[in-house]
Amino acid sequence: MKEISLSSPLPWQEKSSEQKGRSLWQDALHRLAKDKVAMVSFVVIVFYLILAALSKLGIIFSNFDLVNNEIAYQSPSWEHWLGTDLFGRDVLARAAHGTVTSLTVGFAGTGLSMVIGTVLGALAGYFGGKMDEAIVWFYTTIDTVPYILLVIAFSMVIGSGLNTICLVIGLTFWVNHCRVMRAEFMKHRDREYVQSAVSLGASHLRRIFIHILPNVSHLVLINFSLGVVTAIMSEVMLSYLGLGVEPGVPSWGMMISDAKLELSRQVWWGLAGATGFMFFLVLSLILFNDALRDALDPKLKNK
Amino acid sequence: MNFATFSLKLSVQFFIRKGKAMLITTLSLLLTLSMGCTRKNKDAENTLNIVATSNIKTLDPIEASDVYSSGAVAQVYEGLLHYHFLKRPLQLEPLLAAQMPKVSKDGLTHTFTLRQGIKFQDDSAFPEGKGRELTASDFIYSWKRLADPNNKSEGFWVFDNKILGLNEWREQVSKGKATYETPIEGLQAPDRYTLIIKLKKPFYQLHYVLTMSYTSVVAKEVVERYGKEFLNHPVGTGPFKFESWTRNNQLVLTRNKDWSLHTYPTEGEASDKAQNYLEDAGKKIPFVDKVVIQEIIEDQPRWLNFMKGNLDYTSIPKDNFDSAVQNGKTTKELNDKGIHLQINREPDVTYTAFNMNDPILGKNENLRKAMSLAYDTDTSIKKFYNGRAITAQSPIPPEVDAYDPNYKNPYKEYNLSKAKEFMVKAGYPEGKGLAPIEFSSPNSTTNRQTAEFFKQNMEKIGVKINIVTSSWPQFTTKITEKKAQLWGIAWLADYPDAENFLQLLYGPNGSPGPNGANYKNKEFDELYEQASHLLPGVERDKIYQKMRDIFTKELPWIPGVHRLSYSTYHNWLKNFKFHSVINDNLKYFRIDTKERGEMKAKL
Amino acid sequence: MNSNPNLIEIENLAVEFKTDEGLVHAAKNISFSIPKGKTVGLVGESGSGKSITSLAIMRLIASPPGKITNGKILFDQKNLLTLPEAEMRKVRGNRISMIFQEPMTSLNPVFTVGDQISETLILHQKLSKKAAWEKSIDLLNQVGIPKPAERIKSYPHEMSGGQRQRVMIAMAIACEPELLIADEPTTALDVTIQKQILELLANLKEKYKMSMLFITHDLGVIGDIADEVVVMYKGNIVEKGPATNIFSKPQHPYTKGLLACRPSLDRNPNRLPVVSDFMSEDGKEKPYDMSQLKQKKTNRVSSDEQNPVVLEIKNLKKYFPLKKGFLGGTQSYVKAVDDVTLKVRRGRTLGLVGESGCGKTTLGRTILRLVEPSEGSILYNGTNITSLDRESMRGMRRKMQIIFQDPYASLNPRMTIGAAIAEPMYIHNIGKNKKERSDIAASLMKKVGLEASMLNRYPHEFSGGQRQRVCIARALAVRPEFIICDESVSALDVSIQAQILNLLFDLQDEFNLTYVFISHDLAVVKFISDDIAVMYNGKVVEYNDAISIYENPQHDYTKKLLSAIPKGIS
Amino acid sequence: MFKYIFRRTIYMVPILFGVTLLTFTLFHVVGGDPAVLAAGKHATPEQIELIRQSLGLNRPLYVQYFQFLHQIFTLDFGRSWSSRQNIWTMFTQGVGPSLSLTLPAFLIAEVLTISLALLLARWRDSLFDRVTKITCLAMLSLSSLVYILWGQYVLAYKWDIFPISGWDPSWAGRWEFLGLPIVIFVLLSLGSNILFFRTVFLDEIYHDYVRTARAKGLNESGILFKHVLRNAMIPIITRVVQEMPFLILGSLLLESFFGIPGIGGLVVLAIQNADFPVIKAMTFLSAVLYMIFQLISDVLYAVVDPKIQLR
Repeated sequence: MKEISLSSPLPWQEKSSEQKGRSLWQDALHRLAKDKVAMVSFVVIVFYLILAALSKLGIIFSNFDLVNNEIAYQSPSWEHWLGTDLFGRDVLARAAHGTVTSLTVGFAGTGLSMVIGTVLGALAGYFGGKMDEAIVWFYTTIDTVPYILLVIAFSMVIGSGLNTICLVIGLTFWVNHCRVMRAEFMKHRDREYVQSAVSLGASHLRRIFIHILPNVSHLVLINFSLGVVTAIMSEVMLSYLGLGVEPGVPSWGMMISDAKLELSRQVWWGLAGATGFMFFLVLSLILFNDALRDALDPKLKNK
Repeated sequence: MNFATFSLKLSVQFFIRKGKAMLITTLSLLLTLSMGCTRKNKDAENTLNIVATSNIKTLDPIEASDVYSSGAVAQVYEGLLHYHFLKRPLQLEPLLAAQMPKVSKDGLTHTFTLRQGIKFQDDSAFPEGKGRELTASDFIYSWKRLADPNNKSEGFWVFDNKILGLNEWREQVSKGKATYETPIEGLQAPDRYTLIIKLKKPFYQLHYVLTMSYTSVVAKEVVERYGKEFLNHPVGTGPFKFESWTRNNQLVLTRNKDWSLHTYPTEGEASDKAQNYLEDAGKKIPFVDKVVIQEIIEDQPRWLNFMKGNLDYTSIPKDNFDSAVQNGKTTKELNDKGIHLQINREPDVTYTAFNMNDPILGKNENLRKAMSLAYDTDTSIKKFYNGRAITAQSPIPPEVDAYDPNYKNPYKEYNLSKAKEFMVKAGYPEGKGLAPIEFSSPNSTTNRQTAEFFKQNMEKIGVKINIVTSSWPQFTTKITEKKAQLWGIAWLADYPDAENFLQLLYGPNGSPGPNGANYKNKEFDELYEQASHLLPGVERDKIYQKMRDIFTKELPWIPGVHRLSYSTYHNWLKNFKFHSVINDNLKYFRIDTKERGEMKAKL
Repeated sequence: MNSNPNLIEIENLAVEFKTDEGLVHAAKNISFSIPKGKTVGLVGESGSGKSITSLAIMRLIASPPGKITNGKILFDQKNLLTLPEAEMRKVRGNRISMIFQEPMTSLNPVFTVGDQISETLILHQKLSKKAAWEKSIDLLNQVGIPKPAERIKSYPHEMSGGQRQRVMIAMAIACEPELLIADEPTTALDVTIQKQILELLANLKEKYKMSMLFITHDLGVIGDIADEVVVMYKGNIVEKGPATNIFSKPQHPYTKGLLACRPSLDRNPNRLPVVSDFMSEDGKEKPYDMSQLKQKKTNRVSSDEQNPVVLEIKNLKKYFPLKKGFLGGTQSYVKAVDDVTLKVRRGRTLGLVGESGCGKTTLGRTILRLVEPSEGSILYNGTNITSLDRESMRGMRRKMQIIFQDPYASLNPRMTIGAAIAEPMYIHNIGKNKKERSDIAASLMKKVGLEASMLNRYPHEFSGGQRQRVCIARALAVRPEFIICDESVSALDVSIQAQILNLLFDLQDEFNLTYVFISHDLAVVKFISDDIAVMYNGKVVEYNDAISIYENPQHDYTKKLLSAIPKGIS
Repeated sequence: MFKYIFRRTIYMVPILFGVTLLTFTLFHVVGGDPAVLAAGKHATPEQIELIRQSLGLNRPLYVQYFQFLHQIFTLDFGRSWSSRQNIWTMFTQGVGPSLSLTLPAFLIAEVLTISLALLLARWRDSLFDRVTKITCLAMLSLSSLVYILWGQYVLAYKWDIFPISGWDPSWAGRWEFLGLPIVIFVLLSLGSNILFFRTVFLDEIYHDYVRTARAKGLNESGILFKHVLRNAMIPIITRVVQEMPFLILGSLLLESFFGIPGIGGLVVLAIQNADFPVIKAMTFLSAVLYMIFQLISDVLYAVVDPKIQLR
């Protein structure tokens, strides 16, 4: 006897409205739209995206690279809300431009890791057997090496710079997602809807991509939004270890790393700017991720 | 139920589940933590507390290639010669040698007479644990060690191609055809106390080399006793004995009670008397019973520890400079704490090197000059050195013979219009047609910022720079492998002689040698060889100045700055006179322990 | 002594739930009472609010989202709804206790059953640990756990489903409560176990002079155990009264429909009445004459010409490796299907019946090669499908379809119904283009009693019964000859079950379909099948035509199964 | 159980093989010429060649790989390129200081965060819960540098509660210096730990057995401590064990700021000096430790969850 959710139409009174169907995604969106925290964080994220886009296009904060050595390390003023840095550049503008770097690292790096993790996880979980063993061996090996060492080793070998950071994050952060995907594919492979597809004669590719993937894609989304946070934080760590973006490219990691020296001369605004920008982005991403999980994950939904 | 009782209950339950052992550990830990505030009073001890700002790597003289390793080695081991503690410019003095060596007319044979009765420090490697007497053959053994290819010493360059037969011996050893017993023509010990060095060609700098840690004397018994672990068991003839070393933390040395090689100097520079450097004249040294060298890499803990009086002296971290020094004097805060400032000129030079093999940079001297003219040195000095540097006009730094404070390099000025003219001459008006140039830099914060500053300067004349950062070893490897196009680097004197800087441009020293720019100029090279036959003096200085002019004409580097060292020290530290080339200075320092005790309580 | 004959009186109870779709009134204006020493059966289908009502008594409704908005629950002259939480805790597990549907998840998996039983005793009766332990052993003995002194140290997962429920009962009666609430306590259990548990509950009730609130969807069970019955429907009580009255003279049309739509062992109708036959959409009564039901043609004759053997299973075996040996070698097996030989004729239905774990589901899946058989052959129209390659097997799949137990699980939740029905046509090249396939899908929807306009909707927007209709439509899309119904109606409410069974019947007639109908419910199997195979431990223990099996069971196990069916309605 | 441990140990072999392959590939095949790195500033081609020979870099890759395997089996990882110190000695000497910082700090942090997380789960969705959650997130996004610099400047320098930095090799003396780094370590781990454990407890709290426990008349805290905590042990153990190898690696930043001669400092130095043999050895050793801890966690799973049997 399955408990049928109270909100569904009562069994003998079958709803026969003409409305167009609403997919689970739309349902989730609907739920998200009702969640005030989620909406606020979403607005903040969108704000950051717009900020990044406008900065990148040079529409706002185009003065980020304007050097004026006369006004190096000025404390916050009306002219420079967050003061200036070593080269007299506007810290606010640089922090805003740091958004571009962080989002690039976050999205590109995590995107890559999602692709690797999903593909390998799908193959391992769906096919099982030797394929599974090989992939599990591979990711266990990667996982066994502490990831700090792995990231450092990769960066030392590939070099530094924005593209490298994206690549390094992509190549090292996929393991957890892969593990989740493998477990999900394993679970879904034996689900009745997939068995139905088998009995209907669907091919392997069809089962993987048309049937199972859309049903686990919410996890990709959830892991993605969490991965973006990790990636942004990793950029900071890599910058600190001297493996960050190219000098001159505005980045929060570099600003925070420079703060180590700047704080000694009471220059706190560089750190404050970068940390503030990062805090609100990370906070919104995590809160949004939370809401996303609640909205998307049917397991938690019933609660 | 309120939070407090709830959480208490929760923790207790958790402990019960986790086992009582954990409860006990944690409780005892909390207890110890809370008692952590009670400090032991070590201030009364006659201990010198100093700091190493990067790690001490090794205590083997032939491995000690970095400042702090050689600094530590120099307290335990000694060489034939050393520098006078007080006199400036630096003056050589005999240390283990009884007097300065006799040099033959052709400059090829140097005869040293050792002091008699010098003993190695006591160690179980010696019979009955008693240090034996030092003999001339110990030097021959020590230098063979330096040359032994199996030891892979970075310091071999000091003798490379200089001592008769040493390179050949090295060659033979690598083939397994020679041993330490095999005699070398250039290194002879006719009796216990006489050491004769024969050179291939005149090499005046030999005497400077003999002050360096690489050439200090070790005992064969100790090396053989400890084998590969010798680097952790230093036993020398010096004023301090090794006590303990916690790597990445601290090295502790204690006074060698048997040491009595010499006393505190009785004369010095003219101003020394007034500055109380001669108060201890003729007194027995070393003054301190113990030296603790703390390895503190990060600036903040180092500076805070100094401010608290846990360190007797330190250099001022770049970013604490403003709070420590204003208008060339210590700030009131520091004055109140009894902290003094000492400014020294460093025999060093920073420079931006061009890869002379590069098809663009190497072949276009006008482009190099344009770039030099576009570099705003004054601003860089303000920004990166807090004004603690002077503009370098040439590779020759202050504190060495041929340095001419009045020399003005016509391309070493910040003149954008002139720079742009040179860009036109170079064939790249406004930088048109010039591909971006790769600037290599180590990845530490300051290096990165310097590179950024360089880039910003070059943009003003249309030269585009791509900065590539990497770890220090990868950076140097890139230079060694001639893969770098343009890079910023510095050179600190091994010894106070212009030769040590001009060799950086000597053709045969090209990569992987120290001439990373791979500069080659026949005339320059000939002058270099010519100068090496000469003793210091007007004639040699003239040759060096000629070389300097060739440098200026072709400009294989953009010379940067010569740095000044700003050291701060507490009032209780006496006889603190600093020079970066002098390593064996700790024995002269004296602590007024009473004053320290009183002052520290206030800090 | 209180003279009130009722132990507990519920007055005007109302419970609301906040959901995404808005406020749901899960229980409205519920009033009934439980007399001392009596059993009240609370019956209703899913969504009727029966569980909510029982949780409200214990004040266990999760809030948010739930909220008790109105009413009183008088117990010992106190209103439980206004009792301070600390007081309420003294009632829970002590004076009123509760057992739940899923004994596995309801027991804490990481504590021994002894720990969990004695916890209640220590809590409420302040017994010492040792005394509580002793008493727990005694309780386990009372609920019929063999060797209680040993079993008390077991963990829940080490016990069978029935034993776990016994443990739950032991826990519930530990403090000799005045009221025991049993929320669907036997639904998750096999029919033979169900019988034992019901007997146990009845005995304990007598022994401890408890009152009992028994919640179930199964009218048959209620008939066996309850003194009084309360029927709930859409959050309301539609009828209440003594059990005998409710069964013999139901008043409300819903009750009537509910009673009628249950397949019974004694009758042989060719279709089942459904609730809507008795009650119109607005809740009004419709006249319905039970006698208009025609009797099913008994013993439909199967001739080799009209009904040739389509499927022949010979010595089929499926072994699952149980335990891996030290270096990966398999040491022992579970014999899920053990040497089964069966025949199925065209246009006829073979019923496969047995309790959980008997191998019936594995057998069904092995026939379609969703599970590869270990040994034996499956001949479909003479072709041995166990040896077909992937391509030929895919062609074969067009002819053979399966309908699973859980319609929600067997529909891809991210696909519209239209896409789901069109997919098999796309795979098997039925219909020229999208348009044509969607036309076919629309006609199939009508065929299974749904509207074509629903094609754009997603599975979660349908009710359970509708989803099962969609599954049937999807299976029909490839125009199969042969369908395996794997517990296809087990997850459905009884009123919906009747509709789906009728639908399956109609479709069989229309398309001359062959069914293998797998179920644990003997009444359902008897209703739909021509032949029946009874499975036990992977083996077919009895195989005969439906009537003979019921009228004259041969094997002991079959007899046991038949006798365990609740006789409530008869 | 011993059979199980033995079998698991056997299963480690292919993983270890993978780890050696990975580290070897990274550092030998793509990692640049170590001989040039080792030669120093006055190098000559002849010297570089000598070094190359003595490091065995002229031999075929597979020979070098077997050499590497040989090193691993004999626990002789050779000597550091930059300091010529014995790597195994460096490791064994560094473990103690690292652990004496991280282990107590870790235990305190776990106890503290698990307690706090249970409190949050108890009062879920209350103001207390929300404020703590946001605070945790804020702590999470603050750079660890801020904690260190602030702690050192304010707590040590200004307020004199702790020494600024330093180390005493003796067991009695070191705690004085460990106080501040431990406090900072705990602060650093609060944010993510609390959020994680809170999720774990909230996941458990909706299970049927919790309803049963309520129906028994247990109070909320009893349910949390006894029933929920025990069931949540599996994810807790998983996380705790996953963090264990990092305890041995120490905290890179804390060690270098507080002058604790642990392994973290070694690793940072090795990175700065491109000291490949050290990084290689640390990578391998931490991988081994990770696997050992995995095994321990599996055994612990069986202790807390009777459903898991070690076969």
